[in-house]
Amino acid sequence: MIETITDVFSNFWVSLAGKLLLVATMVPLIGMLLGFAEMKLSAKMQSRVGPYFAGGRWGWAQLIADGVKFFQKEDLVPEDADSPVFKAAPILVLVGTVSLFLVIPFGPGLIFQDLSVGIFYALAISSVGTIGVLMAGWSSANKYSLMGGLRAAGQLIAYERPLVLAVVGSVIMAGTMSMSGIVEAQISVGFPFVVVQFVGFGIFMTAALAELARIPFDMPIAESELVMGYLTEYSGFRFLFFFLAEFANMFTLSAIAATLFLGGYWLPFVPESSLEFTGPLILVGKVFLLTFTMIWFRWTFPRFREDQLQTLAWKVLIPLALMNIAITATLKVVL
Amino acid sequence: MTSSPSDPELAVHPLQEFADAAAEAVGGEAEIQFDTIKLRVPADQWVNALTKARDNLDLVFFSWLSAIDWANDVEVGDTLNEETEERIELLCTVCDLTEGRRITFSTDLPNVKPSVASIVEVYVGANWHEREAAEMFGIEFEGHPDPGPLYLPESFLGNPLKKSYPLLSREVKPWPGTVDVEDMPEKPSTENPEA
Amino acid sequence: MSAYFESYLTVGAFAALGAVLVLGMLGVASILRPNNPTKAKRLTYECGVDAVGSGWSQTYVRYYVFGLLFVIFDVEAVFIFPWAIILEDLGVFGLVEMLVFIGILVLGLVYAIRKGVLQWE
Amino acid sequence: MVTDNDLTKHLSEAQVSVEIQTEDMTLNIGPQHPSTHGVLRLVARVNGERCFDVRPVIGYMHRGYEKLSEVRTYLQITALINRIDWVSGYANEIPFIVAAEKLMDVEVPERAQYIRLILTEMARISSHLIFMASYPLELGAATPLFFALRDRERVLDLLEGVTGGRFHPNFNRIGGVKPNAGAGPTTKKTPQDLPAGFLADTRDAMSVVLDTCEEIEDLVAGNEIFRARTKGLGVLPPEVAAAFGVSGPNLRASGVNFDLRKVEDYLPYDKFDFDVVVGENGDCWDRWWVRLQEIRESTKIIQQAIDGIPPSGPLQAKVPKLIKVPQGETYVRAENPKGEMGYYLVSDGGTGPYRLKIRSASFSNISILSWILEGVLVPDIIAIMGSLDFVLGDVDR
Repeated sequence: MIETITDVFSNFWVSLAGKLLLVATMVPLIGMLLGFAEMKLSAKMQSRVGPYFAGGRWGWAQLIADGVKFFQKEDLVPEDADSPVFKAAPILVLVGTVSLFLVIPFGPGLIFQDLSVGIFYALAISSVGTIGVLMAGWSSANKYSLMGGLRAAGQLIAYERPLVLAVVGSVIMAGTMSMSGIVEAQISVGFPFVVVQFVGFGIFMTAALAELARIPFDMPIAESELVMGYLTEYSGFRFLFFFLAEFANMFTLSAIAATLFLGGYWLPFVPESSLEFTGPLILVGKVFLLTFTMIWFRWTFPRFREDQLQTLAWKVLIPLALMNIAITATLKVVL
Repeated sequence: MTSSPSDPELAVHPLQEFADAAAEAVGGEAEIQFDTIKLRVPADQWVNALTKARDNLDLVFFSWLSAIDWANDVEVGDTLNEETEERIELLCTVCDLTEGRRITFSTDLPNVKPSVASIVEVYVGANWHEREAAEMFGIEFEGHPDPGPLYLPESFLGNPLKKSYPLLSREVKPWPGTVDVEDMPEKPSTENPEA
Repeated sequence: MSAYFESYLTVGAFAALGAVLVLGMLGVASILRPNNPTKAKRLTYECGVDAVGSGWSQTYVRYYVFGLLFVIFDVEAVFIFPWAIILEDLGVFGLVEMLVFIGILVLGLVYAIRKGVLQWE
Repeated sequence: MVTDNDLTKHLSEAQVSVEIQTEDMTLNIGPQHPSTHGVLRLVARVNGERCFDVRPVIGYMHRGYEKLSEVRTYLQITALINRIDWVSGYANEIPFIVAAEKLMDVEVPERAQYIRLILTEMARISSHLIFMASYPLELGAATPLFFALRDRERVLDLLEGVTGGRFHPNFNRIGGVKPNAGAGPTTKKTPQDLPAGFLADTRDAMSVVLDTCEEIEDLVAGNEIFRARTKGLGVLPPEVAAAFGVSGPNLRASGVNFDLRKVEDYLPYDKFDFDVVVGENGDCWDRWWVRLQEIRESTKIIQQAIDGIPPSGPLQAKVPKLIKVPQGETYVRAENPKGEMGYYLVSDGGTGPYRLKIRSASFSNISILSWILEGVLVPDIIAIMGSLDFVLGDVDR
């Protein structure tokens, strides 16, 4: 019986279908879970109760109810908008999100596709969403949207370098760009890379926050300035996709950070043989820790100004990241 | 600054001194009513007087500028008790920022086509106040850098704060608020709306 | 089918899934939702007043100089990654080479900062 | 040698700072915008993120109170003027009532004066707490909102307990305070006293407010981003502020030590010991900081007032049944939370004023917008505008 299942799944097409089905359930599920976590956590931080009635207890069904509500919302496209681009923008955003799941190792061998250039792929794909945002902003024919879209593009320019350069330290230490290879390297050295790559980790998390456009870097949306930025003209389900993507991206970027710096699915003192089962739980635990930090930041900090982000990125983060690379490389060669 | 109104002797004294000094420095005649110094100046001395107030009397803080329409024939509200000379009285209060001394400058403008030089050059804050006075009283402020209505839409006719301007809602429903209790729906209406 | 081809087919399939997810959910929603666009609904939002001029307005992208620098640094990343993987094999030679490379980049960055390019004008 | 050097420097610089010619974009911020505090509209000409010309458009909320006052009795007008600056409705009543009392030569009993003073300071605290709530929100921080509003609620509850209204108390009468309910042609009117336990509750509430101030200071003032967004931004020099008629905390933030509570006598402030908080640079940070400190000063005043209030005594001076104010003119101004609020009251001896000029603080405070917003970035428009703390009802009247 078990052999038949393995046989069936060794067929490429069947396993691909299984993977797609898994991801298609994971993305909305993660979006809902993190959305709910954000609601409840922000409520706790602000001495509120948060969602309470939906579902009878703790308001657990709040986001399901919200989703059903969005299903019934009219899908409006502004008259002046560039309709095809306007409609395509959420697709591009979600494509970027879904593709990112591909290279996250949930356990030994538990990875959708172990690309040899895994981390490179992840960094490249993570900026696809920004193109979607720029499209959304530009095509809305709305001044706020336009400014929001351009801010998103400007933000990409600011955080993309630090994000990429922060990763190099881990790649040097692991000697591979494969995501599961990086985890294995951490298992073999016996400590998570963050112990030596704390600078890289800090830069990566800062840049990831900027990539997610969350406070303190939510300038592309900036309700108090740009009303809703590039989302101003979106309604109904298209609007929801941007949020789904935001929460799913929170998960994937946290997972990448956890993989690169925190040892991924591995935890010291957990027997390696059990990682097949405990690995996903360990990873999700680390991801939750990181997403909690992101949510915590969001409800604590005010927003940066666009030029302050550029200054921060170019004058602080990039030099720091370059220094980190030089020191890591030197240590690697000398030791 | 002053004590309670029950002992006017004490209250008036330092004010009177300041009012006299101001009248001397600026020109015009000072009058004190209920702790408020009013300094009447001729309309052609309006800008000059305020410039002197700012430079010589140190009244640097611009508080407000507005007008009163003195009219015997009143559309809304009570009429005056006694006949008065019909005119627009332009008022402007300026203060200092140390002891809280303030003077309300006053000048009389003709009732029809009132016009006076703008004081925006002297107190830049007068800009909006003059625009308000212009649209509410029909006063023309010569040399105002940015004329045009402030509150009212461009197409608005009339000067609402003039006493001759009727309160339109009052025309429809007279004051004091006669309460129109509409008939209960069950009760047949006494008059046929179709008729 | 080679493993190489398979792995990139998976990439393609995941990308397609993103599109299918959006289109599929929109398809389901289109059955449930009303569709009644009116002129007023389709107006562009500009804080409750009629939009001044056209929404297709030009704007000055103030960070275009950053954009140029960005391209330069992006190319550099392409060089750094392969080097990072085989650093151990390259040894001291590779290290010195790359330190020189990074040094030149830092010099460029310092020059740009001194020049005042990295100011959001 | 020197010229050569200069020339090359000049040329290379010219290359860097080449301006790309683009059309200006006219951006409407408001009237329906999340951070214009109502229906203010700014017509901004922007180029990229830089805005170089801002024209405020007001009047979306003009209700013509000055005209309406001419056909109302004095009692009815207090109901109107509550709605001028609705964030501190109670404080609006005081200068008007005092102006009428001045013309009638009525002396208000001491206990009534103390009640007025306590409630006015509570209105100030609630107004400043709203600012503490909304200003970080405009910069993107949502959480201080809840902290500040939570304790504003306590203050409003107390205010409601005395006056029956949270926003529009309509509590003051000429010569004293509101009569108890139930008074009519047959029953004698008795003024409404403070509810039992009010003073003790207020004392508790004040210590809670002080704790909140600490909390807000920790959460907001300690934040590097908040400092970076507000320090040195929107600097308002004192001369400019005075010429524009900018008053209240905005004026004091610019370094002017001027508080109408110290120089006018509309309420017995001279019996209390409190400091006038003065800023240094007149930037957004100072305007925020001055307001935070003013909350603390207000709690000081209230605590002293609780100690000093006469335990009992008359609450209403003798006034005629039908209020007619003798002929005369006066201007009474008060230090409202937003700044100088004044009424120029012209009476001709009737039951209502012949003319009532309402000098509201926010009107003058935001007339400075086109001056102060010239050449700033779009995000800073919001940061500067928010720091001026205006209410549209106070602007449009």
